[in-house]
Amino acid sequence: MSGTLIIPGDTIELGTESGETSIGPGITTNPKDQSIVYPSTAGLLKSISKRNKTIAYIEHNTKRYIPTIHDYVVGVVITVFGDGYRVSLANYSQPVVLSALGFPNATKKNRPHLKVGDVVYAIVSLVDRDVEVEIECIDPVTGKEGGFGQLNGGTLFDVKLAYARYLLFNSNAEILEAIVNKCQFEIAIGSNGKIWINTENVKTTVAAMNAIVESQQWKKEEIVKNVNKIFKDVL
Amino acid sequence: MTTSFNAELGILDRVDGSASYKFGATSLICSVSGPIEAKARQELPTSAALEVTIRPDVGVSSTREKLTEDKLKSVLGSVISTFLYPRQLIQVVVQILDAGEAPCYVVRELVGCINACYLALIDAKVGISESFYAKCVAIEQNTGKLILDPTDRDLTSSKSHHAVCFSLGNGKSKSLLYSESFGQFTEEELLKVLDFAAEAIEQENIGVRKVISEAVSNDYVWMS
Amino acid sequence: MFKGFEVSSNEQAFTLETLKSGIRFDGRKLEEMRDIDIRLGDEYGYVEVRLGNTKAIVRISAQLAVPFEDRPYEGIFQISTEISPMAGPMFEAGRQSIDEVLISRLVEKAVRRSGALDLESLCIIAGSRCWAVRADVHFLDYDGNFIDATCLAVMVGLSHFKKPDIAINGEEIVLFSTDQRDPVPLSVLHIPLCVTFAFYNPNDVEENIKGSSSGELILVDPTMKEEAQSLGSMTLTLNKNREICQISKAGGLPIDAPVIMDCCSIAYSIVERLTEKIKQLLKDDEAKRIDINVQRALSAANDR
Amino acid sequence: MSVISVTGFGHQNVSVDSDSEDDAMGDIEATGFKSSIVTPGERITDDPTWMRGHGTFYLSNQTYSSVAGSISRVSKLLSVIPFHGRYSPETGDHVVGRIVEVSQKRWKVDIGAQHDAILMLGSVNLPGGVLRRKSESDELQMRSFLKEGDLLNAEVQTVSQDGAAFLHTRSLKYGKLRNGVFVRVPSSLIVRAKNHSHDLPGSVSVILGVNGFVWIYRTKVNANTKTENSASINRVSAQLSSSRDYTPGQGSESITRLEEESSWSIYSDQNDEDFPETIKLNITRYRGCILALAHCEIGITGSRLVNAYHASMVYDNIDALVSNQVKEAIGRDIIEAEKMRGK
Amino acid sequence: MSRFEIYSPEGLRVDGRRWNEIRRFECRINSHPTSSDGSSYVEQGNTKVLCLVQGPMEPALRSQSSTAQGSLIVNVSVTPFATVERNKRPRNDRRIQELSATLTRTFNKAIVLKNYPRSLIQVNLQVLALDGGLLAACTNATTLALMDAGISMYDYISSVTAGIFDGQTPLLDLNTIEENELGFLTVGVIGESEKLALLLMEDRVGMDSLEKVLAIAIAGSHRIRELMDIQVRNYGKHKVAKLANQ
Repeated sequence: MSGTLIIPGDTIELGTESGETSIGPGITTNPKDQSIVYPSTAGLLKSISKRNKTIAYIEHNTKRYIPTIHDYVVGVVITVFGDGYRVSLANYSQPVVLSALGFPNATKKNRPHLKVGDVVYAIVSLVDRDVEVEIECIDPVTGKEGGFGQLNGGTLFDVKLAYARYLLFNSNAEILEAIVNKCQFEIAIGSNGKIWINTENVKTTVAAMNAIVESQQWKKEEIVKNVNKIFKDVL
Repeated sequence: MTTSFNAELGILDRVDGSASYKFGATSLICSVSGPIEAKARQELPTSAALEVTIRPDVGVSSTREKLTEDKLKSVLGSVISTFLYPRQLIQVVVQILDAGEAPCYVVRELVGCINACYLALIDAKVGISESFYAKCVAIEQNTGKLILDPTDRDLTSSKSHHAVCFSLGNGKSKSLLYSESFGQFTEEELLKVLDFAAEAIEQENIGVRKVISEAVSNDYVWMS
Repeated sequence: MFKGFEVSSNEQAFTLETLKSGIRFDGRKLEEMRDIDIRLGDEYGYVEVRLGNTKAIVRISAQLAVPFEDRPYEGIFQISTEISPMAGPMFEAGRQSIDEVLISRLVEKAVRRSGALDLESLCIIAGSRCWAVRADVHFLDYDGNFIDATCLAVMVGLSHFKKPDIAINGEEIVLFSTDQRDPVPLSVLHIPLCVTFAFYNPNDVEENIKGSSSGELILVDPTMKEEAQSLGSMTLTLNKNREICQISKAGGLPIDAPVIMDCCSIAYSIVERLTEKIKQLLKDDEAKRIDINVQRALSAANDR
Repeated sequence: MSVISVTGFGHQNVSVDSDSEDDAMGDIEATGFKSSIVTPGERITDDPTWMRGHGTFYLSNQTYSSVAGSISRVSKLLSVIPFHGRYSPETGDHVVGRIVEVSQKRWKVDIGAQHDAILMLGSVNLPGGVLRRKSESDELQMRSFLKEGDLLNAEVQTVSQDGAAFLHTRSLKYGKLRNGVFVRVPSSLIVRAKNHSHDLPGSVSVILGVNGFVWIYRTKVNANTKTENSASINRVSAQLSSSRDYTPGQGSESITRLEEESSWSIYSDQNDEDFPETIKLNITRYRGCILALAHCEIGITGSRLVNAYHASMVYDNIDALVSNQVKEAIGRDIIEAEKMRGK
Repeated sequence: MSRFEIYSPEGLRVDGRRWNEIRRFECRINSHPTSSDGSSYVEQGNTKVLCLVQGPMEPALRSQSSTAQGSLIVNVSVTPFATVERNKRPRNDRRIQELSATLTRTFNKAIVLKNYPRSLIQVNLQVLALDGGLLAACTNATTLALMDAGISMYDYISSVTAGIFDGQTPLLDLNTIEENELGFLTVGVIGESEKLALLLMEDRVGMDSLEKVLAIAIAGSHRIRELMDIQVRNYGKHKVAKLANQ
C-alpha cells in the first residue's frame, strides 16, 4: 500500500500545479475558515486526477460507516411506517429512510411491501447535515431496478469498510475469483461494509462468507491456498 | 526514552476503535464508538455529543472517576471535530487495568487516559483537528530535579507533580491543551516543566507515529 | 440486550438452516465450546479470559473489613459485574439493563450461593475483623456468553489469588507485606463452572408446545449473533464432583425434561475438561513463580 | 393435600381426588366435542373439516383451545369465546370514550378496547354548521374542541384491519359530555341494542356505551320539548327492541337542526348553572343502580335500570346502595320481577 | 436458630407432610372483576399471591409497540408484611427484578402474542404472604389471571418447587424452612406435557439425583394444573349458568 502516512496535525501539501484540487474523505476544512484545510484522520494520503481535477483524500480503513451520496449500501429494515421504512446500515448507527416510493414504478397504490428484518440493496440518494439520510432502490442512471431492491435468501455479514470498497470496485478481486472456482454465488456488496451472499447451498455459503471475512488478513499469495482449506473443512 | 510506553491499536472487536496503553506500572484500555445514534437526551442539534466513561481497576466508580472524566472530556472536546457529526454520539470508555499509583494521586491515570484516548480515536478514525499527547512530570523535593513519568514512589517524594498535554503539529509540540499541577512550585519551575514536557512529548511522538503506521499497514494486509 | 444490533430475517432463516445441517459459522460442532484462553497476570488474582472473541478481565482484591452484623463468623465476598459500553455500544453506561442484572445474579448464584469460597475462613476476629474479598469483572469485548467466561475467570482468579499473611496480636492485626511473609491462598472449596446452551425452534410454535417431535435445536456457548437469534437459553453450573450448583432456564423456548438431562451430561464433560485445564494452568504458574524466586535468590546470593 | 407417586419421566401415577368435578366430561356430543367449556391447551377436536376461528390454534388435524371459554359453532366455523375479554368494537356501536391524545388531524380516544380509537377532525361537527369546510386554523385549535380527559359519546364508523376503531360524532346525539357522572362496567354486561341513550324518570338520561362506559346525566331541557319530532331519543317505556340490524348514522337529525345547534356551546366545558340538587341525587341513585346490576352480573338495559331505580326507592338514603347486600337485594328483585312477567 | 428436623426417620416433614405431598393449594379466578381485565388469587400453603392483568391495551410508550406482536410486562411487588421480618425492600431489588424478568420470558412464549400486535399486556403481582415457592405461586397466579382476561395462551403453565434431602429423598413443594436448608428447583411445566418452560435451581444438588427431583416436580406441577383447571371450569359453569338465567 503506497502513500505517505498522515496523522492529524500534519500539514498536507495539496497539488499546487494546474487545476483545482478538491478534498475527499479524511480531509476537512475549518468550519469558521474554509481556507484552512487539515487532515482529520490518520491514513495514507492519496490523490486521483481526472480531467484537470485532482481529488486528494486520506485512505483509511474503519468499521463505522458514514453515509455518502451515491454509495451502494446493504441495509436491514427495522421499522415500517406509513410512507416508508427505516433501514439500518450499520449497528448502533442512526437509521436511514427508504421511502415507499423509492422503488422503480412505485406509486401510492402500487408499492412493495417490505417487512421488518428484510434486506435491501440500495443507493444513498440524500445526505444533508440537517435532515435524515435517504436511500432508494432505483438506479439513478436508468431509473430502473438495476439490481437494487429486496435481497431474498442468503445471508449477511460485515467486513471493514476499505475492504468492502475494494471488493465493490474490483469485481475481479483475487478472493472473489478464488471463490468462483469453488461454487456459484450471488453477491451484493455495500460500501457500508455489509455484504449479502447466496450460493447453491448452506455449506458453501458459510465457506464463502468465512473466506471473505478472513481474507482481510491474508496476503495475496495466500488466498488460493486458504480458500481451498476453508472449503475443504466445511464440505 | 522513545520506548517508555507500550501501545496497541484495534484490540477489541465490538467497538469502532480501541487501544491499550501501558507506561510503567500504569496500564489501561480505551474504546471509542462513533458516530453512533445518540439517545434523545444526549442529542445536540449541530454537533456530536461526547460521552466519556472511566472505570476503575478495583471497586465501583466514584467521584474520583467522575472528576477525571470531566477533565478528559474537556481535552477531547477541544480536539474532536464534533461539528462533522451533528445529532450523533461519540462514546469513549476507559478501563483502567492498573492505576500504577496510590489512590490519592490521579496524575498517571489522567495522562494514561489522554494518550489511550488519542490512540483509540485514531483507530476509530473519528475526525480530530490535531494530534495530542500528554506526559507527567514531577519535581523532586530536595534537588528540584525534573522527573519524567514519576513512579508511585517518585510521587510521594516529590514536592509537586504535573500533568501536561500538548497538541502536535507535524510532530512538534504546538499548543498547550491541558495542564494540571499539584503541590508547591514557582512560576519559573512550572515553565521549566512545560518546556521539559513539550520536548518529551515530541520525543515520544516518534514512537507513537510508528505504532499508528503499523496499525494502518495492518489494516491493508490484503493489499500486500 | 441487543438494542441497536439488527438481525435480518435472511440471517435468521440461514442460521436455522446451518444449525439443521449441524454446522456453525465458526466451524464448531453444536455441543462444542469455543477455545478458551486464560492468561494469569504477574499480580495474584489478575486473570484475562478470552472465550472466542468474548474478553473479560477479573481482578481479585482483599481488604480488612468489619463483618456483617448478622454474619459475624463470615468474611465478605462481593462480585462486581458492571458492563460498560466498551463491551459493545448496546450496553448503556451507568444503567443496568435487565440482562445485566440477570448476568450478575447468575454469577452470584453460581459462585457465591454454591459456596465456592469458604467465607468462614475469611473471618479473623469474630464480629469485628474479617477479610473482604472482591472480584471486579471488567468486560472488554462482547461476543456472546459473558456468563461462562465470567464464572470461569472469577473462579480462576479466586484460586490464583493470595492475600497477605496476618498475625493476630491481641486485638491488633499485623499485616505482612509479600517480602516479609509469603502470601496465603484463599480457601476455595470447589470450582463451579458454567455452561450455557442456546435453544432454537426450526418448527412452528404449535409443534413445540403440542407436538411430539422434540425438534428443538440446542447448541453450546452461543456467540453474540447466535444469542441474538436464539429463542431461549439455559445456563448449567456444575463442578467436577458431579454436583449441579445452579440451573437457570428463565423462560424462553419450552424444552423436554429428558433433553435437559442430556444437556447436563454434555455440560459435565465440558466442565471436567475445563477443571483439568485450570488446575494445570495454576500449577504451571506456581512452578514459574518458584523458578523466578529461586533465580532471584540465586542472583541475590551472587550479588553478595 | 394430594399424594403423587412418581417412578420417572412419563410414568407418573397421579391419584386424583375422587371429588374433583369432572362431570363436565359428561356431555360429549355427537360432534365429538367433550364439553362446552374448554381451557387453554385442551384439544377440542381432531376433525380437520372445521374452520378454526378465534380462541383456537391447531397442529395438523388437531384443534386446540387457546382461551378459557365456551365453544361456539357457527356453521363450519369453530371458535372459543372467552369468559371475559376487552371490548372489541364493531361498526355501528354507540360508545362513550375519553380523549387521551390530540395529534395531527385526529384525536385518540380510550374506549376500553385493545387499541385507542381514532376520531378524525373530519368526523366531528364543528361550530358553524355541518357544511362548513375544515380549515387549517381548525387543525391548530383542536384542543379548544376536545382536549385530553374530555369525555364524549360517538359511533364506531369503521374498524380497521388490526381492530382499531374509527369514530364519528356527526349527529347531534353524539359529542362532548357534560352535566353528569361516568361509570365503567364490564362491556359484556351491555347488550347491543338499537338504542343506547335513554331518558329515565327523574329528569335523568343515560348513555349505555356498548364498550361498558356509561354516562348518566341531566336530561337535556330542549330534548324534552322536542322529543316528538326526534327519532333518536326514545322513551324507555316506548320500546326496547333488541333488533341488531342497524346501519351507521341511522337516526341522525335533520341538517337544519344540526346547523342550528352546532354552535360553540356543544364544546362547552361548563356544567349547567341551574343544576337542581334533586337531579344530582337522582343521578347518584342511578349510578348506584348500575353498579348494583354490575355487581349481580345482570345485563344492563334501560328498562332494567328503571326497574332497579324503582326497587332502590326503598332505601331513602342513597349511601345504602354501596353495600353488597343491598346490591344483591336489588338484583334479586329485578330478576324475580322479570320472571313474574314471564320473561 | 435451632435446626429443624427437615425429614424425620418416620418420613414426615416439618409441617407433617410426606415427601410427595404438595401443600394446600387454593385458587380463585376473577377475584377483582372491576379493577382489572383479569385477576386471580393463589394460595400455596402460606404463600399468598394476587395477580391483576390489564390489557391487551394501547401501549403507553412507543417502544412497547411492535407491529409483529404484543408486548408483555410483568411487575412483582412483595408487600413489607409478607415475611416475619418486616424488611423494607429496596425498589430495585435485584431478586425481584430477576423474578419479573423470568416471568416475562416464560409467558412471552406461552401467550399467543402474535394475536396482539401493537398492544400491551401488563401483569401485576402482589405477594401478600411469603413462605417458599414464590416463583411457583407467581407463575400459577399469572396463568390464571391471563386466562381470566381472555388472553390467548397455548397451554397452562403450572409450577411447583422440589428439593432433595440427604441426596436421596426428593421433597415436593417446599416451605421457607425447607428452602433454606435444601438445594431445590422450581419448574414451570407446559400443560400436561413434560416440557419445561421454566427451570431454576439454586444451591447444590447431586447430578444423579436431578432426575428424581425433576420427576416429582413435574408430577406435582401436573397436579397443580388439575386443581387450577377444576377451578377454571367451575367458574366457567357458574358463568354460563348465570347467562342462561337471564
